[in-house]
Parts: sequence; C-alpha cells; structure tokens
Amino acid sequence: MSERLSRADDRRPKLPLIFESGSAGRSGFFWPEEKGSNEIPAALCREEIPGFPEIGELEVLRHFTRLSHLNFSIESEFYPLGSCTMKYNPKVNEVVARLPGFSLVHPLAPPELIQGALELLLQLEKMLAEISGMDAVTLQPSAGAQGELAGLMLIRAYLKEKGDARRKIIVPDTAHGTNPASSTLCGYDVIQVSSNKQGVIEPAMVEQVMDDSVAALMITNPNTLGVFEKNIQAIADVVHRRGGLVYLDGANLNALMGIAKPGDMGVDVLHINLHKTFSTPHGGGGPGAGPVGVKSFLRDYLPVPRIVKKGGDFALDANQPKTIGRVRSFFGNFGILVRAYTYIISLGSDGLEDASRMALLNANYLKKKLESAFHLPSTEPCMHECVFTDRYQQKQGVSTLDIAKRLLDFGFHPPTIYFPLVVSGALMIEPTETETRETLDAFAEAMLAISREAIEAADFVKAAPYTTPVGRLDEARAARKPQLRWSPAGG
Amino acid sequence: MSERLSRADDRRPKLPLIFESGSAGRSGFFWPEEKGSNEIPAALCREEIPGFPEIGELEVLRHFTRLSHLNFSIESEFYPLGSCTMKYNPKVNEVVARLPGFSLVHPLAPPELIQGALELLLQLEKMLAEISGMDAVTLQPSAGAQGELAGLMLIRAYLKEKGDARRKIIVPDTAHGTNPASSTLCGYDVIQVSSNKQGVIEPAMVEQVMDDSVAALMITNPNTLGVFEKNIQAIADVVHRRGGLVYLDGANLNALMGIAKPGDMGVDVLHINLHKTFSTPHGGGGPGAGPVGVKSFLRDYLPVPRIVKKGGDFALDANQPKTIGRVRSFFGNFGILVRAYTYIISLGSDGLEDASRMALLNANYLKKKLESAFHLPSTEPCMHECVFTDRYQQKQGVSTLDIAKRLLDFGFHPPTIYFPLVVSGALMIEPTETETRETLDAFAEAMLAISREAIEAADFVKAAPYTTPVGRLDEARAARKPQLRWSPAGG
Amino acid sequence: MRYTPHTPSDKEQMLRAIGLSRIEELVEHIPAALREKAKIALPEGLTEVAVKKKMVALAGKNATAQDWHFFLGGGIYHHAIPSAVDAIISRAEFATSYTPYQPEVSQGTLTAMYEFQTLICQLTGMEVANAGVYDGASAAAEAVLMARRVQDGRRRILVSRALHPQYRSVIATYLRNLHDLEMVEIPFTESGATDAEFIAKAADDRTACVVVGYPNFFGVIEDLAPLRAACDRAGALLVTVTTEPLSLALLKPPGDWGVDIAVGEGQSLGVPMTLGGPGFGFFAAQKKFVRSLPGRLVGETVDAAGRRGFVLTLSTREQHIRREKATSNICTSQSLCALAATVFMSILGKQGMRRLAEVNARRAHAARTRLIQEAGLAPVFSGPFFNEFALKVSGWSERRGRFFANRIVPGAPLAEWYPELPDALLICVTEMNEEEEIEQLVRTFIAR
Amino acid sequence: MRYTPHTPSDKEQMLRAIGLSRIEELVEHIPAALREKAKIALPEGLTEVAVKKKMVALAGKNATAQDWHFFLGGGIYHHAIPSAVDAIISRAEFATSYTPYQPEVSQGTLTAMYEFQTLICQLTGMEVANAGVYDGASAAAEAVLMARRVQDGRRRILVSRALHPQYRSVIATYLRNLHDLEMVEIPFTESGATDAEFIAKAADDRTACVVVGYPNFFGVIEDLAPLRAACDRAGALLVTVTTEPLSLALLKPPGDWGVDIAVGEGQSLGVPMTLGGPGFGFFAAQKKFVRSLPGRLVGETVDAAGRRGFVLTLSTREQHIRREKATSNICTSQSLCALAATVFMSILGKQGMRRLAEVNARRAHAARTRLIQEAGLAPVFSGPFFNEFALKVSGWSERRGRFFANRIVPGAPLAEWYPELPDALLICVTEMNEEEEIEQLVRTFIAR
Ligand SMILES: Cc1ncc(COP(=O)(O)O)c(C=O)c1O
Ligand SMILES: Cc1ncc(COP(=O)(O)O)c(C=O)c1O
Repeated sequence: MSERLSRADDRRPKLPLIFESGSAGRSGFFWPEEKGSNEIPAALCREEIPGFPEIGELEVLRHFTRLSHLNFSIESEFYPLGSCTMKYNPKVNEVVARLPGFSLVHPLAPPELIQGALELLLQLEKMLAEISGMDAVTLQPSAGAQGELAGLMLIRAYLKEKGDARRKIIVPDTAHGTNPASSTLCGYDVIQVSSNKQGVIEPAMVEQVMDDSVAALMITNPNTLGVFEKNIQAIADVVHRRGGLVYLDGANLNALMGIAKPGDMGVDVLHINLHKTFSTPHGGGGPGAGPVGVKSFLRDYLPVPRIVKKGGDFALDANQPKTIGRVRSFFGNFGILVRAYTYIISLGSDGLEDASRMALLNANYLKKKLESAFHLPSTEPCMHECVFTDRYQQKQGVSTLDIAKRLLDFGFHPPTIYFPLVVSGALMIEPTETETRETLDAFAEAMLAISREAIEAADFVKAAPYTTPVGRLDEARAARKPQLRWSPAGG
Repeated sequence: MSERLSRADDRRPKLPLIFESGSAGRSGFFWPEEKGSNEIPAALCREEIPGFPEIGELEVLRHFTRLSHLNFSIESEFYPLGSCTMKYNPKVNEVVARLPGFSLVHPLAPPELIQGALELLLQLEKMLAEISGMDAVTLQPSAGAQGELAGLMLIRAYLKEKGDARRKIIVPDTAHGTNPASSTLCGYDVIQVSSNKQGVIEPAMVEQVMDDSVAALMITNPNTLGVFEKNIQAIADVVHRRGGLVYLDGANLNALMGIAKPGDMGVDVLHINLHKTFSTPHGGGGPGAGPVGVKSFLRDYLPVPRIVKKGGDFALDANQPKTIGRVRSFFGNFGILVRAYTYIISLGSDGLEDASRMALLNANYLKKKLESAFHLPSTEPCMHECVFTDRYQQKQGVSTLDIAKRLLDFGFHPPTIYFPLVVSGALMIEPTETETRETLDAFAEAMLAISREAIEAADFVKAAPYTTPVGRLDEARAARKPQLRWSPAGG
Repeated sequence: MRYTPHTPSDKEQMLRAIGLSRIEELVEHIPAALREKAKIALPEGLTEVAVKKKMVALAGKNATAQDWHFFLGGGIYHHAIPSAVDAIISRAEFATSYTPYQPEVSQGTLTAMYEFQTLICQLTGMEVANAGVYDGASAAAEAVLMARRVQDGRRRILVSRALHPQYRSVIATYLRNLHDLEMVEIPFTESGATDAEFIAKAADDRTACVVVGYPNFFGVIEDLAPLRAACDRAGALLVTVTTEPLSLALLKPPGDWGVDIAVGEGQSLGVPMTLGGPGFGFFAAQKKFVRSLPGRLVGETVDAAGRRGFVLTLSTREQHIRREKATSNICTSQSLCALAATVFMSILGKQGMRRLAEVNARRAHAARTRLIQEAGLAPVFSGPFFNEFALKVSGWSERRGRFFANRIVPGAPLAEWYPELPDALLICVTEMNEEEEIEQLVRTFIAR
Repeated sequence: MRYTPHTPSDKEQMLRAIGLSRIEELVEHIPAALREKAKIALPEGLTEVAVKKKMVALAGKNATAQDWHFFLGGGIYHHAIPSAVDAIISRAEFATSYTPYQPEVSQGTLTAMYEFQTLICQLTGMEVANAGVYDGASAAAEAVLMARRVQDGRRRILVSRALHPQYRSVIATYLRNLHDLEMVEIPFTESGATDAEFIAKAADDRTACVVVGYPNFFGVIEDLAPLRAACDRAGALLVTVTTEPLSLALLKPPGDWGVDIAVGEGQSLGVPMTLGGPGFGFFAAQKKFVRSLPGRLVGETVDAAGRRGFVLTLSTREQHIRREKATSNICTSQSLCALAATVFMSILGKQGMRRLAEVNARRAHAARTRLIQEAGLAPVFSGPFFNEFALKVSGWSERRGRFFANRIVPGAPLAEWYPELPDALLICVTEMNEEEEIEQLVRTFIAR
C-alpha cells in the first residue's frame, strides 16, 4: 500500500533508497562460478563497484512496488495532460510485445531470420502513410523530437541537393519547445512568427517573414491551443511559392484520424508520436517512437536502411545515395512499433476514425462544462484539447500552479500548465477519447469546486496539495546546489 | 495511487462498486454479431442479465487497480502471518505457469498430447515424496483441508478393507480447525486430546484416549505453537500398537526440509500445502494445492487416475480397485503444481535445506527480540514460528486485537491472532526465511514501540488503526443482518 | 536459486543475538535419528535461466490450443480472455495477499469478493452466493452435504447420470464415508436429458435432493419444470450443477426455475484451461439457507466513521470457529480465480456476456448441422444444447490418427464414462473455433 | 476493438450539452475539401483474439534466442534477465505515467530515476549522469555536441574507426548539418585497438574531442592511458562509448581513466534484445560539465515539511524552457528501459554484476581459444577483449547455410562495415550460450 502523508499516528517507515538498505555481500542473483579464467590484463580491471546495491530479490520488489504506489498513472487516475494524449494503453499490446518472437530477436540476425519483423515494419510504414496522407515513412526516430530533427535533415538534404542551401526555419510562437530546439540542432536559425489573438497563424504573418532564406515552416495542427489551423493550405502555398517546405508537428494527430489528412494540407514532412496517437505507454518518459512521413519527392532522402520487398521476401536496402544516413541504431524502438501496429490493426479504419471523433467530443464537452468558471483565451472551435487560463482565479491570487496542485487532492492529474507560452497561465486540457462522460463530469466538478475554493479560501488552495506523499517541493533549492546522485556521505 | 484516510482536505472520490458506475449499453468486450441463429427454445432462454456491469476496459482496470492499492501483500509489506508461511512468491514461477504449453492445455486431450504435463506431475509426486519421506503422493487435493479429507478417506478405506471400521479421530487441542472439520466430514467423531503446559502432546495423554475405536491421530509437527513434537515417534507407537494410523498435518513442513522427514516419524499419511512451503502465491485466499503423501501400504487407495510411466510414455491408470475415487475434477490445481515444481527445481536439495534452516533462524531471532516485552506461553525451543500472548499488555487493557490493529499503522501485517485456541490472546508470528534481518529488526522495534504505547497511551492503541483506508469495521453489524450482495435498492 | 537473503555476517549476528554459534544448534533438540536421515536426495538448485529453459522444454511437450484445433469441452472451455484480466490478477497486491483476515488492509480483496458474490447471484438468478469453493465437483458435493444439513432425516440423494461423470465420482467419494447417505442414479432419456419420470417416481420423503447438470454433461439443456414439480411433491431440494456458466448469460437461470442450490465450475469465465485447474467452484442458494452455506461469505458494514467497508462474515459456520461442527472444512479456496472471473464479467458486462453466449450457441449449432448434413454423422441426442453436443463416430480409435495428424482434437469419446455410448464423441464449439477450423473438422470427418 | 466507452446515449447527452446534434458538426469548421479525402483505407478492426492470433503468427516468422543459438553481439546482447524486472516495469503506475512534471504524484518515477543516475555514476566511475537518452548512438552524438559546446571554437572531432559503425554514421548524420564541424576518422591497429599514435599526431588545439569505443566494436578493450595523455596535450576531451555496459563491472571504469564524457547503450542491463530497441542511452560526465548536459536530470530536495523528495532540475538547459538555445531537443526519452536497468542492477548488485561479467569474460575467452585451437580459425585481432571477438572465417556466404540448418548464428560478418576485413566474423559469447551450444558451434566450424 502506498506511503502517504506522514502523521503522528502514521509510523510507516520512510522509504530508503536502494543504496540505503541491504547488507554487505547480499545479492538477488545466483550464478555458479565459471571455471577457467579470463586473459584481461589486471591493469584494465577494477574492483567490485563501490556503493552498488546489496539487496535481495524480494527487497527489490518491495522497494519498487512501494515506489510505484507514489505515482499517478493512466490506470489509476484521469490524466488530462494537454498535448500528451494520455489515452488508455491497451493491455493486449503489452502481451504481444512480449512474445519471444519479438522480444528475443537480434537486430544483426540475417534478414531471412527476421522476416516477421521486417514484414511488420514495412506494413506499419504503409499504415502510417495512409493515416497521415503521406507517401513514405521511416520508423527510425526514437521519439517526436528525433523525428523533428530527422525531418529537418531531410529538408536540408533536399534543398542542398537542389543547390539551394537555406538558413532559417519559421516557428510559430505557439510551437512546442522541441521545434525550435530541433531547428537549431539541425543548424538552422529560428524565426518566430506570432499567432493571432485566437492563437491561429495567418498567411499574412507568414508572408511577412517568408523569403528565400527560409528552408521551412514548422507548424502544429491542430495547434497547441487545440485549434485547427484552418489557413494551413494558404500558408503552405505561401511557403511553397518561396521555395520553402512545410513541416507538420504531428503530435496532435489524434485529432485528425479520418477527419483530415496532413498530406492533403500541403504538408511535405511530418512526424507522428506513436506514444500519443497510437496508444503506446509513456513509461514515465519513454520509450516512444517518432516516425517521419514525407511526400514522394523526399523519399530518397530517408534514413537507411530501407525495408523493401523482393519477391516474397523482405530485405534491407542501405544503398540510397541521397539518404541523410542513420538517425539511430538498428531499427528504432521496435518494441514500441509492435505495440502501435497492434493498436492499429485492433481498431482498424473504423476504430481510428471513431477514436479521433470521440477525442473531439470529450474535449468539446469539457470545454463547455468549464467555460463558465475559467477564462478561454481562444474562442475558435476546439479539437481534441482546449486551453484555459487562470485569469479569473488570479483575482484572488490563485494561479494555474495552485489549481494544478489542488487538483491532486481530488485524485486527478492536472492538465499541462503554462504551455503554450503565448497563453499566460495556460491550463491545457486533453481528455482523450478513452475517458467516460462520468469521468469528465467528475473532473469538471473538481475544477469548479476549486474555482469556488479560490474565492472562498484562496490561501487554502495555494497551500495544496494535502494528500500526496510529499507536498510542494523546493525546486529552487534543487537547482541551486544540484544533488544529482546518492553518495555514502549522505545527501 | 491508493485511496486512504478521507479527510477534509482529501477530495478523492470514494470508490464505487462496479455496479455503481458505468453507463447503460457500455461494454469492454467486442465481438461481431454471429450470423445464423441458435435453436434453443425461447422458453429456455433469459433476457440480458439484470444489474450486470456496464463499464469499459479502462474503467475496469482503474477500478481493480485502485482496489489493489487497498491491500497489504507480501510484495509491499512484511506479512508474518503465523501458520500461513507468507514467504516470497518467486516471479519466475508466474512466468513459467503462464507458458501456453501449460496454460492452454485441455485436460481431456489424449495422454499422448499432454506428455509434458504428465511428466511434470509424476516428477512432482516423486519430489514431494522424497522431501517428506513418504512412498507415494497424490496431487489431486485443491488445498490442505481437502488433503486432510482425502487422507482420512484413505485411512478409512484401508481400515474398512481390513474389516476394522473405526469411528473416531484423535485431534489435539492445538490443531487447526480444518482437522476436526475434516474428520467430521469424513464421518468420524472427534476426540480432543490436550497438550501439556508447553503445548506439546505427551504419549501418556494419547495412551488414555487411544483404543481400538480410534482410526487415527491427527498431529501437526511442528505444532501450531511452532514447537517440535519431540515425542511424535513414541506417540505414533501408541497409536500403531492399537491398530490406528497417524496423520500428519504438513502445513508446517517449511520447518522440516532437510531437518527431519515426517516419513521417519511414524507418520502414515500427510498433506502438504504447496501454497505455504512451496512458495505458490496465496492469491487472497487461494488457489493452493494440498498433495497427500502416504506410506506404501496405502498406495492402492490413492485417488484415480494415477499417472504411470509405460516405457518412455506417460499414461493414466484409473483401474485401481481399492481407490477412494476422485476427490476433485481432472488433475487438481495444475497451474499451482507447475509453480511448486518450478520452485523445487530452482532451489534444489541444497536450497530447500537452506530455506528451512533460515526459517528457523528468523523465527528464533524474532522470538529473542520480543520475549522481553511479550509473554511466551511455551519455553520449548521454537522452530519456524513462535507464539506470544497479550498477557503483559492486558494489564493496561490492551489486547492482542489492539496490538494487531496498531501494527497496521507501522506498515506491518499482523501475526495470526487468537490461534492456537489453547493460548489465550495468542500472537502467532511466522517470519519465513525470505525476510531480512533488517526487516525483522524493524518489526521487533514496532512491536516494542506498541508495548510501550500500551503503557503510556492504552486508549490510543485501542483506537488503532489510523492510517488504513477504513478503520475497524463493525463485524457484529455485518453478521446481524447480513448484506451479502449489492442490489439496486442500495446497500 | 536462493531466496534467502542471509549473508554470512547476518547469520553470525543473528546467531549471536540468539546466543548460539552454529545454525545446526537450532535443530539439535530434534532427535538425531531423524536428522541423520533428513538429507534430501534431489538435484542441486538451478539458475533462473536454466529453470526457464527446462520448463519451456516441458511445456513444449504439450499440445496447446494455440497450435491445435481443440473441440474439447466436457467441463473445461477455451474462451476469449481479455488481456486485462491477467494484468489485474498478476498485481502483487492481489496475488500475494492472504485470505482477508485483517479487513482494514484487505478492502481490495474483500470488495472484489463482494462484487463476485453479486455477479454470481445475478448470473444464476439466485439470492445468495458465497465467495467460491475449490471446483465444480466439490461444489456439487458440498451442495449435497448442505441439502443433507437442511433436510435432516432425509438420507437419499438422486443424481442424474447425465451429470459430469467426474463430479458424480467426487460426490460418491464425499458420500461414501457418510454411511447414512444413499446415492441413487437417475437415468437419461434419448433426448440426452435427465429422466423426469424416473424422478417423479423415485423422489419421495426420504429424498434430500435431486442433482442435475444445467446444461448437463452432454451439453443438453434440461427442462427443469418437471424436476421442480417432482421435487416439490417430494419436498426435496433441486440442485443444479453448471460446468459452462457462460451459458447462463443466454439460458433461463436456475433461480428462475426455482432451483434451491445452484453450483458449478467457473473456469469458463476468464480462467485459462490449465489442464483443468485452478478454476473455482461457485455456490449459490436461496436466502433462507444462508447460515448453512459452506465456505466464505463477505458482507457489507461500516467503520466507526461510517465509511462503507467489507468483512468476512457469518464465520460461525466455518471450521476455524466451529471446528468439528462447521458447515464445511474449506479454508484456502480459489480466490484469485474468482477475482479473474470478476474482472472478466466486469469487462464483458451485460452486453458482452450475452454476445459471447450467442456466438457460442450459433457457432455450435451451425457446426453440428454441418457435421450431420455434410459429414453424415448421426446425432446421439435430440435435446436442445448450448455449445457442446454428442455425435456418433464409429471406429474412433482407427480414425483419431488422421485427426491428430491435422492437429485436430475433434472431441472427447464418451465411452470411457458411458459404456452404453460406445461410438459417441462429445464435441464442443466455442468462439475460439474459427470458420476455417470448423471447415477442416468437417472435411476431416468426410475424408474417411 | 474499440477503446472508446461512449454509448449512443452518452454521445447524445454530450452533444446536447455542447449544443450540437451530430458528431460531424464537431468537424464542420474544417475545410470540406480535407474532410472528403480523409477516409482511412485500412481493414476494419479486429477482436482481441484475432489480433493475438495474427501477432503470434508474425512473431513466429522470426528466429528467437529461445529456439536458436545466437553468437551475436555488436551492440545488442542476450543476457539473463530476472523475471522480477518485467514484473516491476509492467506495473501500470510506472508504465502508464508521463514524464514526471508533477513531482508530488511522481515520486515513484523520480526516485527511481535518481537511483538510476547514481547507478550509472557508480558503474562508469563518473561524477554525474543524466536520466538517460534514446540509445547509445544518439548518446555518442550528443556527447560530441556537448564537447563542441564546452570547447567552443574547437571544430574538429576525432572518431575511432573501431567505434560501432552505426554510431559513427549517426554521429555523422548529426554533424553533417552543423557545417562548422569536421569529423576525422582514427584508424585501428592490428591489435584491434584505436591507433594512439595517430591521435597523438592528429589531436591539436582545434580538436574538441576524441571518441572511442570502450570496449570497442571489435570487443577490444582500449588502453585509454595514451589517449588520455594525447587529449591532455591537445586540450581535447576524451569521450568513451560503451555498447556492453556489463563489461564495466569488470573493467577499469571510464572515470578511473580520467574520461570526460562516458556514454553508451544500456540494453544489456536488463532489457530484452527486441530487434535492437527500445533500450536506452546512458550519459555521464565530469561534474564541471553538469550545466551543459543534454537530457533530464533528477535532483534531491525537500518539501515544506522537510520531507526528502526528488524533482526534475536544471531544466533551464532544456527545450521546454530554453527552446532554440537548449542543450538538446530531447523530450520523451526511454525512462521505462532505464527503470528496467535500475531494477536489474539492484537485483544483481555488487556481487551479481561482478559474477555475471566474470562468467561472460571466462566463457568468451574459453570459446575463442577452442575455436582457434580446435576449429583452426585465425584471430583477426590480438588485443584484450571482454565477451566478443573477431575471427577469420573464409567463404562465409557458402558456409552460413550449414550453420543456419543447425539453428546457429555464429556471429556477424564485419565486411558489411569494414571492406578491409572481408573474412572476419564478430563472435559474441555470453552466459546465455551454454556449454553444449559452444560445443556445437565448434563442431560446426570443424565440419567443413
Ligand atoms: C506538440 C508537441 N511537439 C513535439 C513533442 C515532442 O515529442 P516527443 O516527446 O515524443 O519527443 C511533443 C511532446 O510533448 C508535443 O506535445
Ligand atoms: C496448521 C494448518 N492446518 C491446515 C490448514 C488448512 O490448509 P488450507 O488452507 O490449505 O486448506 C492450515 C491453513 O491455514 C493450517 O495452518
């Protein structure tokens, strides 16, 4: 059972770190000593690892089981974290990914011994292309941000090939931080374009900054306010007319399946977060996968190796003169790709189309329920998520952070807060399609209760949370003198 | 995260029952409608099941995940429940038991298609015979109590065969309730024999009640005080001399592996609880398994079918004229037998012998640490568990129940309480061998702290627990007007 | 492997604390004669890797429903089980806790048991249900014993020959030693149903109860009306035993027939076949019998703060209180399997259970028709059935080879238990038997 | 399957609340031209049963380490993984939570990450480590980029040709667009080690860092002393990349060699091979570089009540705060795999890690000796190695058939990446390759 508030009557021991328990010489691993010896020169060897844990298997299980009780998770709490698409992660995906035929397979085994894996990968590329309306897909990137980097590299390689090296990327002020960061990492300068009061990008604004030094525009659609960039085609025309390309951040694809294909919006390159739209678990921060889809004119630049079908067999083709090369080792996060594949065939076209529609329904329903008590920065119709602010609550000095912390006492994970940056005090709510009406009602009630508390007992709200294993933690202190590892000295 | 104390600042919703949430027409199961029809007469059919749950898969997972957080378990707390042997349940056993080759096997498949299963069963019979010192074993009984019943039936059948029908079973006052209950179920009258002040049975006492109307003596060794019945052989002689048989309740076999074999103590029949000594999980009350071991003269009476090896093949032999018949369907709790088999080959002879010795070491260590503050009813050396009483604490009006409840606030599961019945206010502590010295120290400290609290703040202890999801529950009310099922009416 | 965490220095310190110097001193009070013979002659321990390898090899020697086409039922059924079920019962908080003797830290298990009792009541249409017993067979035996308790003086038990043969033998085993009880077998008719007329004659004021399968071992759905009437006339209890509880999502439940005690095997509700165990027995009855029920009961109550909570209740029926006067000797039961069924029934719910039952019935009926019409097999019985049925298959012992070569097990021969049915094969068709499998089954029967 | 819980009446009520009557009205603000083309041309959804069946079939088309004898390493290793590891990472509280942005309800994940950072520091002998990055290859690339940050002005990167070829190509991909950087390849000697003399000459004041594998791709353990010396003279950073971190339980850790940045792939520490991913990249460095580290860092702090707690810290380095000025663009990483490694290292601990490393080294050395002495294979390199080594195998393309027929994959041909090594096979031997397997391997090589 979980360790919660420590109180006078609560005598449950504090959780030690794995380094703070155990007994010298203890181990949970048993293997008979190997006969013979090794010929590694002593000068190249070390002693046993100082400070390493010395605990048994049951102790380890207890330690991590108790730790697990300190987490909120999709399977125990509603987790409406905007932009993160915390939908249900189906159990069958986990079972399938653990089949020996997927988990005990070696990447350097010759292709004839991994035909099932190659077949799955090639099929998944095709499925993702169909869903997003693109012509070709690479599954190599480990997550969305690496997908962005790969996508920008493709653009760069393509333009270079055309002898048209460009220096800049246009990124809206509503964009996720990875967009500008990836641009820099790819050697580009970032020019920011501002969204209008509704959080939407207008062609005119792009027109102003678009010139032939601009390699591409990175756009998120629906954008991070959950609003569909209705001018995206016009914007794409502007960019294309000046010889630039359009990159779509596909983190919000969960809003579009069967509703609109990025490939039809003038998008040349996009990434997809399989750990969002395609239900693979977030794992407390990964692993995920960030496949990249492109229009055919960029196909030759995709990372190697490409999976190809020769006759009845699947093979690897590394002979792609124009390729940008590898962006990671082997085949990407294969185990995650297996889960996404399983999800797609489980839902099928009908299920995927239903998923996006129900995601929109849930978001619009919550938006409606909350708009009486919370300020809406954009009045545009919302897609799969909606963004509120703390403007009304600020009158009582209650901030978005306070609201988020107080939500914990109601047993709900807070929305994404203070993002997008253009919205001050943003509360970004993405319920996802796998939540019930009753759960949304309960969450709305909690939000409304907190807005009432803000009026009646602001200080009470500002001191929340009260029911969590620890209270608000001193982040300034953590950053001032960083203590990043346990050491015997103690600390 | 777990639902704990409900407090003003704690707004987490109460957990509804699965019948109290959901929405009409909702289901987590999807299967296309089957074409065709069935020819079952309408008169034999019903409507959809009234009141049945209507919730989705994620809701179901959340419901049961939250419920799980309300439990103590071996993997999150020390669980020194006397007589229950709550040792670590190895994870590898769980993985193995789930192999399709074990879990997707049908019991009516012809023997040639389940050779692996039959081989495992026959080997397990042999292993258990070797460990317990018996000649033959049946794996059919589902748990210890069913093993007792089967064992007594064997005795009855054997005596009947000898034309010596007897009417009584001698059961010590220290015995577990299942012993007398099983005797009655087998059509026997129970005569109780009292243990001496040390909780031990003396041959003389048995002598007094033993006559030729007595079919058998049921004895537990080590007994429920954790004391080895050192006179067991003499006692067995008494019983045998009068034509009776000796049944050993093997629930405490965890104290004997590699130390003493029941088969050498004059025992004719015994049962073994695989969910105790052989590490299969208790599952909140089963499934377990209660194999029965016998001396060769009883072999012919064992339940059918017997597994036999013919040449290289394993076969079933139901042709046993003297058999008592079946005590349960198919092959018993096969999935549990697989786990026990896995445990035995994992530890091997050396590991099993070590396990019992460490179980004794842990029990004796705890006994030493606690004897200063708690009353020990028996001064005999203890084996794998030790029994204390609340005599000292009663002076402050603090009872065994109070001590047990207060332990919950320290994060420990209480010992078995008020058993054995001969010890008033018994606290029966079985740490098992898989616990560390540090855990035992922490538990001892908690017990000592409570004994101090009993003196300084008796009432505080008597109102415990304070940190659990619910406080002490009104059991009288539950029994007075039993509410045994949810109903829409409510309640 | 070793799961003992003791280091040499742990042992030394602990021994010192106890006042000893060697581990062996802990056992010196045990007769030397015993200790000398105590060594265990088994192989040494293995690494986890070696264990897994060995077990994978053993498992590999069994035919599984994954690689084979099973048309086997007869008390154990291959059904779809959502992966979510195992995800829940694998959680250590459920799997590694004991029977909930300390309710304050067992509300997870107790709440689930209460939900289980409710689900069983709803499924069977009965008023009360316990938290489960070992299996369907012991549940049937316990039902007979309970009938004896509440019908005292009555010493006669009528048991249908169409009840699962293994259940009949378990009942016989349980009764054999209760000298005062007499078990009478009720024949079945050519419809495959229990002979109601026989019961009408045989049931009298010495009769404690009448026990029938519902559906019975041949898959036939008994018409319980005449049985109920006969029981009423004789003042006997009517006991139904269900081995395929999924059928109760489609069939008129025992409660609606006025059954007194409804028991059965729950494996088909979310528990893998696992060679027939562990599953669980379910046990439901009319409310008036509640204090005579065997096994555990969970009841609702409140704590001092008025919070709802659940506890084990009416335990004065049980062995740990009542000892030799207990209603049953059961202690450890099959909780985790009952939990699996609780999760399973929760996920399928009202609609899913109905749909799954419908799919089974329709598929089985279609298959039977094809086997009769296309493969020319003769039916053995004419009664209505749910998802299994018996057909005449002559020369099985010569033909089986061909089926096994195609990885098909077309059914279970009834001859082993019913000499009077030498050529009958009991064939079960569930949602797991796909179109192509049935096609293959039919073709293999044709190809003779 | 459908995972959307909406019933028709739910939809209707929700639409009504929003003020709409049809679901499609939710999307009508989207250009019709887009909506018309949006239908997804994929098959309909399947039942969970059908999905499992399909996936089992696909999985069945791959050769697994369970049924085959793999002597494959080259960056991904088949090691013993205690079942307890998967039991923990399967727990929903870890698997289905997000990056711990709300520390009060993420202490489980944050504490484990802090323990992970500590374990990596201890294993590598370095002062600080982050919470992990994507994989070993991107870790190597990030290390180079970090060297560039802290060594500004220096534009030259020396990379050993004995570094994993895929890692080299990832570094090249990352650098290609940072026009100002030049990557120079360092040759290897016949010992299989990186050419220290070359470095001594090539490393100069334009050199940002020197990157070598430790052990390198050929399994050879580099002597880092001369490299460290050369780097000191040039003022360049020394970066090691480890693909088999288990080796660090036996080998002198990078920190003891004075390495500046030690990175690598963590798969071998408790993560199944899974065709090469997901694993995780680990990233450790000297303390002075802490504010230039890429990726997430967890730090210790306290709450108002003084209770210890852990938080993500120094995030001003990161993209979500710093945007285009971030030290890296990484956001979602590989947390759950890092957790697996944390559990793995905790179970093995000090002794277990050492024992496992020893077993690998001894078994690999014994196997190499047998292959040379009994099968007459010629060594390719003379340098010391841990658990993999290269041997000359001529005519591999003709011989491979025989090996595969025996379900043996004896190694990976180096020719694909090293034309200069046409006949070399990279052979890896771990604790999972048993006596008999090695026996078979040797015999199959002899039988030519
Ligand atoms: C809009 C947007 N873009 C990009 C990313 C980065 O994706 P990843 O975390 O998979 O690297 C995210 C993730 O939060 C996002 O929400
Ligand atoms: C001494 C003793 N005998 C018998 C039993 C009954 O065994 P089971 O619960 O497996 O039926 C127990 C279980 O608690 C016991 O402790």
